[in-house]
Amino acid sequence: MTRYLFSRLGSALLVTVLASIGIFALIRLVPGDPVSVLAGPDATPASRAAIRAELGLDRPFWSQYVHWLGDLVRLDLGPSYKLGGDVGSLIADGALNTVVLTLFALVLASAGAVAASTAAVVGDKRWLDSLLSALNTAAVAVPTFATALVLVLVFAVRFPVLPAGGTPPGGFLAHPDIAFQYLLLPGLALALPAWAALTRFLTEALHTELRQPYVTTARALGIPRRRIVLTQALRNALPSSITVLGIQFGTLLGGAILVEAVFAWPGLGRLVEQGISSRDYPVVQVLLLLSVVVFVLTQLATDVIHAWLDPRVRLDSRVKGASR
Amino acid sequence: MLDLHSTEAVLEIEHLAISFSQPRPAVEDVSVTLHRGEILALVGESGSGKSMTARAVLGLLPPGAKATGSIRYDDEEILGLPEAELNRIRGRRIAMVFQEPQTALNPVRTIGWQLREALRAHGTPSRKAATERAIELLRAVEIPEPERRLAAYPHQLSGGQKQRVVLALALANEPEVLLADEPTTALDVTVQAEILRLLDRIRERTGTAIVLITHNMGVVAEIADRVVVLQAGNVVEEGETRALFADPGEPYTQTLLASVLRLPELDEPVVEARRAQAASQLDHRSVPAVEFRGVHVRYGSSRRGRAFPAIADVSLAVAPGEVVGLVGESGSGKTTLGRLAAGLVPLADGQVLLRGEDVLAAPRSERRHLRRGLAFVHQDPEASLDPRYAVGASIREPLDIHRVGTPAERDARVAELLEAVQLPASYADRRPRELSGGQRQRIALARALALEPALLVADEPTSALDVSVQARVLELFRELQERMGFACLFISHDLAVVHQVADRVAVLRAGQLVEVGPVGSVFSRPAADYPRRLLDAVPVPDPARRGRRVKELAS
Amino acid sequence: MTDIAVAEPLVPVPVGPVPDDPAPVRRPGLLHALVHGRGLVGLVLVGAVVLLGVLGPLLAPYGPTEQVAGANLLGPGPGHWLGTDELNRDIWSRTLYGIRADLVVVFAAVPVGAVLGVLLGLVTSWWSVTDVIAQRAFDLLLAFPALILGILLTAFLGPGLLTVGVVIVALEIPVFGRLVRTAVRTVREMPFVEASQVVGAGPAWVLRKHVLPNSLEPLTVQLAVSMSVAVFVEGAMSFLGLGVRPPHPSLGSLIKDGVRLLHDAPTFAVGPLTVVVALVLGLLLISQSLSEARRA
Amino acid sequence: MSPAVPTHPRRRLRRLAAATVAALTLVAATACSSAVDELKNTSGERQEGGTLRVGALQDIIPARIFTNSSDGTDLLISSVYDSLIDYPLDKLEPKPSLATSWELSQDGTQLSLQLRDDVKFHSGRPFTSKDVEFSIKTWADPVWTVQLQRTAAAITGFDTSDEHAITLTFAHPLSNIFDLLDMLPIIDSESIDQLREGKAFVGTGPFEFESWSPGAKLTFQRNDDYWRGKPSLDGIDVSVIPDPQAQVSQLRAHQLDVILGASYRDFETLGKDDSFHVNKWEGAESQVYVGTNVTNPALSDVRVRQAIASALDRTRVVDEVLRGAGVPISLPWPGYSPAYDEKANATYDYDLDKAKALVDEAKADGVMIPKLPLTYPSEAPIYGSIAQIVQADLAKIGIEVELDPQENAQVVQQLIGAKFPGLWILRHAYAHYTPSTLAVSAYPFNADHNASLYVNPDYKAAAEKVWKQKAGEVDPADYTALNEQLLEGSFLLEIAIILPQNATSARVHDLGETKRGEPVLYDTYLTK
Repeated sequence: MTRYLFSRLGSALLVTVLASIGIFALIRLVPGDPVSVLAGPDATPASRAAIRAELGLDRPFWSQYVHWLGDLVRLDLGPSYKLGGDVGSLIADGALNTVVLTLFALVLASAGAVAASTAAVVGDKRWLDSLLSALNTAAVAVPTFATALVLVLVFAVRFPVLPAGGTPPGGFLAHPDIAFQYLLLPGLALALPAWAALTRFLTEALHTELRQPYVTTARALGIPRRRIVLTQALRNALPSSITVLGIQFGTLLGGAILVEAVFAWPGLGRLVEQGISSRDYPVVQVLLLLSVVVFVLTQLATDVIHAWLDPRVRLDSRVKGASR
Repeated sequence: MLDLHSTEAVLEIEHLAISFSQPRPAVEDVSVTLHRGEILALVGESGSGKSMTARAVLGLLPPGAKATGSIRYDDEEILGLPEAELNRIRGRRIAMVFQEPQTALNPVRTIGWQLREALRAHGTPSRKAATERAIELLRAVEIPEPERRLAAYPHQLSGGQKQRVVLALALANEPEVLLADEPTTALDVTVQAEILRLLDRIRERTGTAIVLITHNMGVVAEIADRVVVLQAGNVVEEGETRALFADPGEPYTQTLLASVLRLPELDEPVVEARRAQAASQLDHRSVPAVEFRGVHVRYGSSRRGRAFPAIADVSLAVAPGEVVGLVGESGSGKTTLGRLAAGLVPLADGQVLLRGEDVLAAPRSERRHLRRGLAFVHQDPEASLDPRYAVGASIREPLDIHRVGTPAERDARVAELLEAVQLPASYADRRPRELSGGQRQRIALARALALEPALLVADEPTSALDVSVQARVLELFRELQERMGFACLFISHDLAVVHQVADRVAVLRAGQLVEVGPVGSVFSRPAADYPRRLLDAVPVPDPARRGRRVKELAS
Repeated sequence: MTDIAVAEPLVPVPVGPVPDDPAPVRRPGLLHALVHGRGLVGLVLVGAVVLLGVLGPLLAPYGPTEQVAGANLLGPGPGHWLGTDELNRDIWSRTLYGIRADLVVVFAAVPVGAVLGVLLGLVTSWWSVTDVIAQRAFDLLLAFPALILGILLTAFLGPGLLTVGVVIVALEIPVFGRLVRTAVRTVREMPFVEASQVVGAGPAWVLRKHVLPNSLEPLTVQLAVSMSVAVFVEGAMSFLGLGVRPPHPSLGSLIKDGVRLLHDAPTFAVGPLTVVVALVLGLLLISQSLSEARRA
Repeated sequence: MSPAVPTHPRRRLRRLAAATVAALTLVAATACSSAVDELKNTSGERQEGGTLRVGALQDIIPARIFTNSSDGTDLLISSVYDSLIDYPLDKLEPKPSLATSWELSQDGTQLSLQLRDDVKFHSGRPFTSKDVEFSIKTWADPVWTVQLQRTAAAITGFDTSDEHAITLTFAHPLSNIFDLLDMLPIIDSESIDQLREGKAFVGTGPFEFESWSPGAKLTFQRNDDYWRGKPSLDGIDVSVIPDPQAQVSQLRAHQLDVILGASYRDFETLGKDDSFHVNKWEGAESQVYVGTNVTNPALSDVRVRQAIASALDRTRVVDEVLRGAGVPISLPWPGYSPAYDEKANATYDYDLDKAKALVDEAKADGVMIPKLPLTYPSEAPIYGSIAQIVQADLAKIGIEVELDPQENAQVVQQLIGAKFPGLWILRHAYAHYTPSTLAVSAYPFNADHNASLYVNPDYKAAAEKVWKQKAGEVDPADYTALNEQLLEGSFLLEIAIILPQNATSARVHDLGETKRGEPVLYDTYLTK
């Protein structure tokens, strides 16, 4: 297992480093000069030169890159050109909001998916299947921003029972109940497509598992269907579902851009949009790198969880590791 | 031993019929009575409805299946009971064991968990009591160190041990009837023999009545008290084992028994009938069709030093026109050796010579030319043909690759080849999925012979086929081999098959060559111990010899 | 063996009884799935939308950018079935033309991405070195959520339908590349591939004759899924103002405009949204029925 | 088997499910403190204190804090800082603020100001003349990219011998000196470094800066020692909400009291709803215009430019895009500006016949008019709408236009580099101040080098002339001359004056606005 972990970690690191060079170069190729944006229409050449020097944009590419790497390693990301504040805290604040929202949606989606698919499989009723399938398809077929807007219109504007957007005023921990209400609508809008995908996959996986010989064995032993689904089939369907969950996590992060826009949720999605349109290199670079790191880590995590959940992988490699 | 079972019926199946949406019913009319403490064999080829009959007893038919008739357990009607009622009977009164121990156990749960789960299903013993009972059960199915095995996962056990665990599960709640669906088919012969003995002992100890579903007449002869022969969903013949084998009444039973390949008696005089004559004609001095010189094959990455040897230092030559059988149990490396000849696995050490030339040392263009003399027939008739192409195109493929002749000539050759494997030329337009297993294997053979190879590597070409089909395919193979004179590496786990087709046999064990020699002498008077044990374990399709063999095995 | 009693014809058999067991039934093809049940519903939905798009110029009472004097943000009515927008344009006409824009994206960009991805996947996955490189590159592309990629590319190319197309192509290449790689990995282990390799077939032969045909079915399913995703990507990019250039309509830009005016003209967004849902739903149903047929 | 055994797995599962349901119910029950059950009806009774919740479109940018670059910045400047003088909204007459009185020397090159002596910074330090000098010098520093940097830099002498008076000396007469003093916030010299990092904003204004989380939130609290008397509000919470739609939703959901950045149509709709007030601030205007690159072969012919000017349906833009919150114009000046000329302002009223005739005339003279690109920032919907109207209008006179939406960053870069290929649409400001501020500071107008690449010695002379005169005593004839030059050159085609707007819920009262376009919350109070 450790060997497996290390080899996965190595390739993850390689991808990240290559990505960092790519991103750094790419950002500098984007047309539009950050200095012009910063200095504004009425700036004199002198003030523009001053800004250029202040930002270190007068140095050669590799020197800038190495500097940036150094800053990254020290976690000192310097000030943002345009958005203001320290890039680190800017991203940390945004990341907190996005992560809370995404994780909330992920929990909603996966809990909902497990509930819905086990209910469908255990119940084994035609009407339940049709209902879920219809819900499912609807959740996938309606664009996220449309769902989000409808939710706002219904639950915040027409019947104002939930906030129309924004983050809870006192932070997430001060009043968990208030925070929950703030999270509910954006979380729901974000979770729906992921829920649909997960439910579809899990239902399918459970049906596949139920066709496996070990299920026949269990049934022949007189173990009730519901118990087989809950204690055996679900457990077997989990590893592959974790992989799908990992993919959905990436999709959620992408969808968060839209949901954050609709719900005025000050997260990373907004930062990306603003950062790129205002040519805020320091912010965008780190954000892009962050999205690569998140992707790589998610893949790593799903691989590791997958391996850990499957005793065939887990124990096999441990034995091999021990024999060395 | 026979006094163990009475004539009291414990399970009665009457006029059972099972139908799907397909035109032909899976089971048409089956009536079987099982007596307490007896071992009843349900025998038939694929599609005979033997498995469906057993599944119907426990209400485990696939969705969409409709069963009519009557199944009575202890004079209680159990066909069509609701799921909850059935669950009281399943495992507690009637238990079932399945063919594939590899997949019959939940891969992500420990053995102990699965045993406890089986116990919980009928009453809720405490965890401690369940654990104790689980150990007891593992001991009963003769698994060593049962306490330690509780924490093991299925993949940590060997195939035989898995089947023992499956048996333990079935026996957990002391059922009166055990339905065993091909319980030994997926196992090596030596393991099969052990499991059969275990079944017999369980019956003796607990008085459980056993329904043994099998296609293997040897297994039937080995332990069954009575036999029911099924064909296409109907009972053909029924009778006491000895009587049935001695005097089969129905033509189908006769055919079935006749198709069974028999091995010579051990230590009998060597009868080198047809084989001997054929072998004498072989020219062993000419350049061998294929020769292995001290070959090694390793699996796993050798770079990281984790490789384990699949083949270790094997030297073997196949003369032109000679059929060499490769036998051994799973993991012996017989398939690897065949794939090595076909160039499908990398060689770690040694030399492989095709017609005297070192394949790997040869230049690229030469290698391609050498390849032309090679062909490969795979075990699995399902996967051995590309499902996207008509079989004619599959047969043509080797000709297309080497651009042999004009397209019209190639088509003519395809027709010729189809004729050679005794299929109508019109079959060229069919898709593989429209053919039966035996027909597909014929097509695979036709494709392999398209370029008139000097060497054919046949990897278990008949192991997925029914006995009667197997017999016909083997006969065809023999015929073609004699006519076309190609050399062949014939890989099989079935000693009788090898005995039937091969001139010489090479016995492999754990990647090493144990014994090589003419078929007749090796199978009658093996020099090494291992082939002898292997031959010993093969069930003999003759109940008359049962007593002697049981004595032998016990010693 | 001579004692086998089963008679088997040794001469070519006439049509009818053949050796061995009964011939299995023919599996209904993928096409069959498309004209029955769910697949049919999907096909009808997509077909209807495509028809509307193709016939758009005939059906539209106004031009897509025609500003009708005085018709500012009218509700649905006899003159304007879906009303007019804030620039006095007929929404029904714009929706019809908007469908055309989406159809171009969906039926041009996705196939282009698919073909590129398939070719890349096929060529690279045979050798382990190129495979690793290609997979890492695909990983990298996939690492960026679709919209981030969209925003980034827009920074280079400026907003426009072409940019949306490029984004979709960039998104689809790794998706199809990976799919094909899986197919290559699976198919090349198949016995029928081994059989042809043994007689001397090279990588090109195997990829062309076996891998590609055998991965067509999963590719078709993915194509339908990708097309529905493409509709979303167009919508989302237009929603963020990165889509088609005004004044030309696309479904996404129409929804965006409608959403902006949701309070004043709640019916504005309904038309384009219905079309998007119908299109996506149709494509999803098609992909579902195809993948079910594949599994059957 | 033994009934005493408690851990039946199914029961355990049920118990788990029950616990989950219970937990969820608990959450729902404690949620009686709903996030939205704010007062939905107002009793009209004045509430003491209270925190005002404001929605802003853009966040502050500390390094660009003096550039009027965002509504968040505007709110911060007007709440935390004071200026020396204030213009009322409708006039260009300086009124006392931190300066109580002032005197301009005869030649217009020296200004003496008397300062209040009872003013303290939020840090507790008393305000003195040194702070005035520091503030002006800060503005003159190019690093801060202040738009009136040239004007600030033209102040060369500072006499700060009296703590409560200051005399400024100019390099030449500055007709727009009071514009500068109106815009310039008096900042604390001690905390300038923290200001740059966004950690502290210390001024003398009615509210003290409390906290800032970038991209999300700004909070202020009441300055109890404010020299005008303490404000009625306890504090201000500013939420940064870049989506106008979301701002409106939150205002409607009673999560916000004031929104600064809704769309024109939303303001119009909100205005019709009694639960909300919509304010249109005359006196803090900006102008939307069509710019032309006069070096483009088609646009180099002034007749084509004038034809475009006549073809612009300004009334439609004001009615349909700005929803009435604007005024159609040919010249930038609002009605109260000294340069305003009603007749000249109507020069380019919508006249398609005239426009068509001009185009035909130019074409007859061999001017080729290919498809012209029309660049505009893609982010704000107003530009897109106006661009599409312009496109439709120009099509009617035979000029084809290709819309070219670009990111704001690239548009600004082209504006600075004068790189627009053909036409563009943007806004400019400063016409509501002293006319010279516009003529010498605003980039599109700068007579030396402007985005249109329009070079004309007469225009340059007219612009310089109005700048280098004594404040308040510019000869009106010179303004007429400037107007003539602007109309004749027609390099920048005005469309409309835009009035800034904001909306409040009905419980917000007495919201003000500075001429700089900043909301004034000093007098604001809430009702219950």
